[in-house]
Amino acid sequence: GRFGDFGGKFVPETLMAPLQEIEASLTEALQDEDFIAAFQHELKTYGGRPTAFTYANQLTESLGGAQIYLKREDLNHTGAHKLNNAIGQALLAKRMGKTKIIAETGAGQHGVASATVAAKLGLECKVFMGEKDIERQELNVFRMKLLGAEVIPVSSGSKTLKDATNEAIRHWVAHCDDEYYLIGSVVGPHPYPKMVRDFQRVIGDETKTQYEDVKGGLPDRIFACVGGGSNAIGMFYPFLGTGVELVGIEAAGRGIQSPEHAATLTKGTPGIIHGSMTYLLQDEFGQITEPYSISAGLDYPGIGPEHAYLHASKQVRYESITDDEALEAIKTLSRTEGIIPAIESAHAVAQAIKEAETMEPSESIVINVSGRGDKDMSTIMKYFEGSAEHGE
Amino acid sequence: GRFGDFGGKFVPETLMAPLQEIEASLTEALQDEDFIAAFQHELKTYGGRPTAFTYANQLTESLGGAQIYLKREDLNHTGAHKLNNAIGQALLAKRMGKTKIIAETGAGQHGVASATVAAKLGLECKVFMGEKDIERQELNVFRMKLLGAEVIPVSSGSKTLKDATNEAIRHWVAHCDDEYYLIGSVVGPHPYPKMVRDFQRVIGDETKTQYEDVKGGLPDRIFACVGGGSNAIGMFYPFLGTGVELVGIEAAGRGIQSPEHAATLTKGTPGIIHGSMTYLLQDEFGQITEPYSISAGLDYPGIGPEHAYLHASKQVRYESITDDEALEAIKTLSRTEGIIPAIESAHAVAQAIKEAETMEPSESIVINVSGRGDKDMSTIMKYFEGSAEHGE
Amino acid sequence: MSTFDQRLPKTENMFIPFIMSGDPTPDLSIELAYTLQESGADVLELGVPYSDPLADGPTIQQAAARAIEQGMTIQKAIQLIPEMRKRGVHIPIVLFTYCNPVLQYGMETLVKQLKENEADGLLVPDIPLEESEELKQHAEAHGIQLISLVAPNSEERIKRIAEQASGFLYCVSSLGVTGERAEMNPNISSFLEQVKRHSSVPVAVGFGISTNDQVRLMHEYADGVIVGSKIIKIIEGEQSALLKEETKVEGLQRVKGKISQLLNY
Amino acid sequence: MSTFDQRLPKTENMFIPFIMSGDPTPDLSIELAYTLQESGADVLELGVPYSDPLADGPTIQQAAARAIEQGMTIQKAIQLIPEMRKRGVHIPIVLFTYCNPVLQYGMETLVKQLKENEADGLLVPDIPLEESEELKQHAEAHGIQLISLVAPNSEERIKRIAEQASGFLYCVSSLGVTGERAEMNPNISSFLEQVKRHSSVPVAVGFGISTNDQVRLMHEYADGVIVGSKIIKIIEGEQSALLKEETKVEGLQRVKGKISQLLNY
Repeated sequence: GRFGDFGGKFVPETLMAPLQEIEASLTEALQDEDFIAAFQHELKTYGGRPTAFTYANQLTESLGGAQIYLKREDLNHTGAHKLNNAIGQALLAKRMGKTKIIAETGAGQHGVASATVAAKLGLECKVFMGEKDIERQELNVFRMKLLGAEVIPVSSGSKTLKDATNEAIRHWVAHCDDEYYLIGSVVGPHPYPKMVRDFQRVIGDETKTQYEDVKGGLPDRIFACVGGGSNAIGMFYPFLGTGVELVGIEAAGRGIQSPEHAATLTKGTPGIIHGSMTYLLQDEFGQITEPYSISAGLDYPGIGPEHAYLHASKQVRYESITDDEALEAIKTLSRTEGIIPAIESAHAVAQAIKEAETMEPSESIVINVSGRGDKDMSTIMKYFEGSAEHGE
Repeated sequence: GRFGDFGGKFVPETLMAPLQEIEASLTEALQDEDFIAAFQHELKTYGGRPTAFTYANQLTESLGGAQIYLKREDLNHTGAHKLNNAIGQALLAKRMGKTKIIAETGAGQHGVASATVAAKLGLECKVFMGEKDIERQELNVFRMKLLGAEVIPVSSGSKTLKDATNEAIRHWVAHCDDEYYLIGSVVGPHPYPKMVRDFQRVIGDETKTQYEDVKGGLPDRIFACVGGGSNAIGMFYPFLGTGVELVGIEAAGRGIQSPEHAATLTKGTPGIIHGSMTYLLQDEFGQITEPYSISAGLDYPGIGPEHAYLHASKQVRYESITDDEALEAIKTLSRTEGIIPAIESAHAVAQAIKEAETMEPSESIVINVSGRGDKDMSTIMKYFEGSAEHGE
Repeated sequence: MSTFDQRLPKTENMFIPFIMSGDPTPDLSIELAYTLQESGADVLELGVPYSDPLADGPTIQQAAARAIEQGMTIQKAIQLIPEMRKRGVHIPIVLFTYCNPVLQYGMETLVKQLKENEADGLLVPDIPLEESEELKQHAEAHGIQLISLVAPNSEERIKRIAEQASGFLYCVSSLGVTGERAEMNPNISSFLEQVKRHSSVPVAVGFGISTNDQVRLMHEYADGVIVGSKIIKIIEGEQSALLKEETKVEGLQRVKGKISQLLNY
Repeated sequence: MSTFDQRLPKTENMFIPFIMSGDPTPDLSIELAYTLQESGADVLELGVPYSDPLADGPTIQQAAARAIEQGMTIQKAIQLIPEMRKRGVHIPIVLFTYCNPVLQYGMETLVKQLKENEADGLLVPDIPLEESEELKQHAEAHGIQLISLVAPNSEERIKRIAEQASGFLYCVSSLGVTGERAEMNPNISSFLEQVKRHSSVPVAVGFGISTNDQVRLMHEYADGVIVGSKIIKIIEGEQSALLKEETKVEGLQRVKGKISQLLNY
């Protein structure tokens, strides 16, 4: 259950049994052709996979550097890569005989994905969500309820994602016999980070095939944003060791020199969060600190342990992008390609734009557009109106 | 330029030349393999086609009648079937050497689709939108602007879709040398209804293949909602004459006995609207009346002339569904299948549910889920909160 | 010989004003018709207000909205014509209405009633040549002239349209909707010459003609000018005077004066 | 023989209360430790407040939040222990802290300082057996007892956990987090018997024990009971008295009284 020095199962004793149960069932399931077929069937007929692979001709021409391709996870049902994992885990839960799933959510995307697959597979669903996030994301809360899920407000700690995760774990400890905890990213105790990666690697596998079909060979660089890091791991994993340069982009918020960022690898230190040894944002005594990013999906104080390992072993390069840079990238991609990316994904777009300009037209890159920006429209609108007022 | 007694070109003399120019270019384009290939390439690599074909197992089991399949147009880029047509026409505009497109929009979906393809193809874009709709759809207005389009407020008449269409036509008359008018549905003067149908028939063509692959043969009935009617024609056209029972669903609003509905075929009479002979809602002197539906996409006083023809020739059966029934269907599909349909599409779902219950489990039906409900979340939320307050 | 031709005062330097029935009131429409004749009108274009006037700019759209608000209908508009005749209007009157009201009213009923009510022509801006056959037959059967429009981009259709024209031929000055234009189409003279080559009826030009200079210029190339939005604006300007019994005559005089300014070049 | 064993008053009917360092103040933590010993405590579990206490229910979470607010840290918590000793606390003291603060402080530094500050044990609820090796080595090297937890669902791991246990073995009464429970796990007796078969150290049961009846029942099956949330609540109830110098003694007396009620069955 380790990625180098990272990962593991740092959980209360009561969680060891359910984690072992999941691990055993997962191992079995991944060797069962019927399970794999069912997973692929749902991805295709329900989720809409394979997602498109788009050549960004206008963006490419305007930069005059590397050829830019977009992996279109924004076209998944419910609007982001999150669904891949939710389908996989919900199928596993059902196979394990669980009748209920629980999930944590920050901005609501994973909550919606979980509520969605629960409805589709006939499972009950409880979503833990910080009270502050419930207020900020009224529409997603309603969406989950419409899908039949129960949304449980979390009032502990900072009343945001980190605390919703804590509360989901606490609830699960008491109800692990009939409930399955569906974690939304490559975080948490083993086997979650590995499992979520295995369900998300379809992104990278498809990209490899699609790139081969369109261009032949392999791209030069691949960009993906990193909060917990599931879209990035899903994209990177099949390319590890192939020589493709992999770039993960963290949220620098108001700047990594300021206290307001979510750049876990760039500015964090090793420690334990949500049962896993990884990098996190914390004070000198190990109290976890509040991260900041304009993107609710990157606003997490930890990072998947496999990213910590890929960082330490220099297999992936990690960069960071500020709020301002990400928002500017949203405008650029919208105007040149007619694609409004999620603010999360815009971090990858911004870094890719910086690098593509300096590359040769014979080179090519892939950006993982992990989700669509529709969920972020009011944030983006407020941002640009705010900027406009300040004369930008 | 006729579908039986319907269709035609009832336009000011000044529009005859641009319409003839489009007709000639379209005929040429549709015989050009490169154009067809370019259209299909964009649908696939940009729009995300083919869209998924989902077996609604939970809905089927809960009703105990016909097997229900869903054609997932909600998974298109920008969230509805509208993109198919926008891509097709924008490619045509470019082929014709036009540098600008104009479009009308009501709720903003076609405006967003037009702004999107304009960005992708490097065309300028102006979107005409009623002042009342601009107020109601602030986020879509921002979305269009973010995509680089200019949104032009229309203050004439009822300040909604009908008037935005009038104004777009008026503008086009004066600028037809360098502007292309991208109509969003199978309405308007010839060749628009035929052209939009030709670009949307990919829905029905894919459905035919997908159904054949999954079940073999043909489904028993197909359901699609009808406002202007582009998703329905796109779905129905390849099935005409095959023996499949085709059902188009209009918006009955607060009931077809009330004055507040948009049930054009059920309650309207033949006449001319936006250059085409068709059914429309009008008073005894031929003044066009304001339609009503909770769905902004069905809230149109006319209907595509080919639907008028299919109605008159009894090739398609047209039914109507009220606001209440449509909203109930949103809840049902969300809870059983994890799919929140657009309010438009929910009209088709509601009628399909009614009929599926009375059919045999050996029969099967297809519902065209023309768009996703995300755009409608605040309307749906207000509706259910309103209902809840009244003790429903 | 049609009543149109019988009533037509002259076939050159024609002035064809447009008013909207019921704007500002039905009674004033009658008075305005007479005043326009007094000002030199050779044909009167009498508009029926429509909810969706595709060919019209904002001025005529707003006039139509006001008239609908006042309860004006196609039926009431037709019934104004005998009143105009009683008032002394002897020039040809052409009813201007969009296609949908015509269909709802019934083509045959309409032309029959037009005849009975002493109208002379009918102009439907959204029925192009290709869609006009049935209406033309009915009109001819009842001796009503169906006025055709021809536009600068009609090209090879100019000949066909011109050859079958009756009453007068309405030439659209330039692309766009009705309403004032700062500049006239620079190619207007060659367009009008081409039209005149094929037309056996007087050729009038409309859309955007609003100044004394423009009227003068158009009279050089064409047999007549149609003035719509400008007339509506002149009437709008006098509306408050027109609506009061004690200032009505004064208002009508001022309308007449402004029209004279437009025509006296 | 470890200091833990040396300081342990008895190995049956043990009472192991939990307090949160710094809640409501560091000074009161010292007084409360003494009061609990006076009330019959055999071991004191001294909590270090943590921002993300995964194993704890709302009562202890809130106590932690209050203590962090007061500026309590792991370092200051350790420094309380010599003060407690000075005040007369002679029973074993076990520091309760989550894994992340341990890592940031340094495992070796921590156990070394615990020893130097006269603590006897360390309990880290989120380091299960499989992740505990390094910490256990450091603890053993410095004579600090690393307290292990075992749960009703530990199953085949019960034996492994019990056999390597030191100090006492902490049996989690039922699944869930810390905090009061209306009903005790009905299978608790067979679980505790199984644990006792493999354990060479006293077996104490905790999580949810909050009534006199529950204490009595647990003492039948186990060597001791751990009471956390209930103690925090008792202290919370007396907080205003405790915080005033003039009523502090009274308040401590009432805490003692309430604990006696809990234990005197």
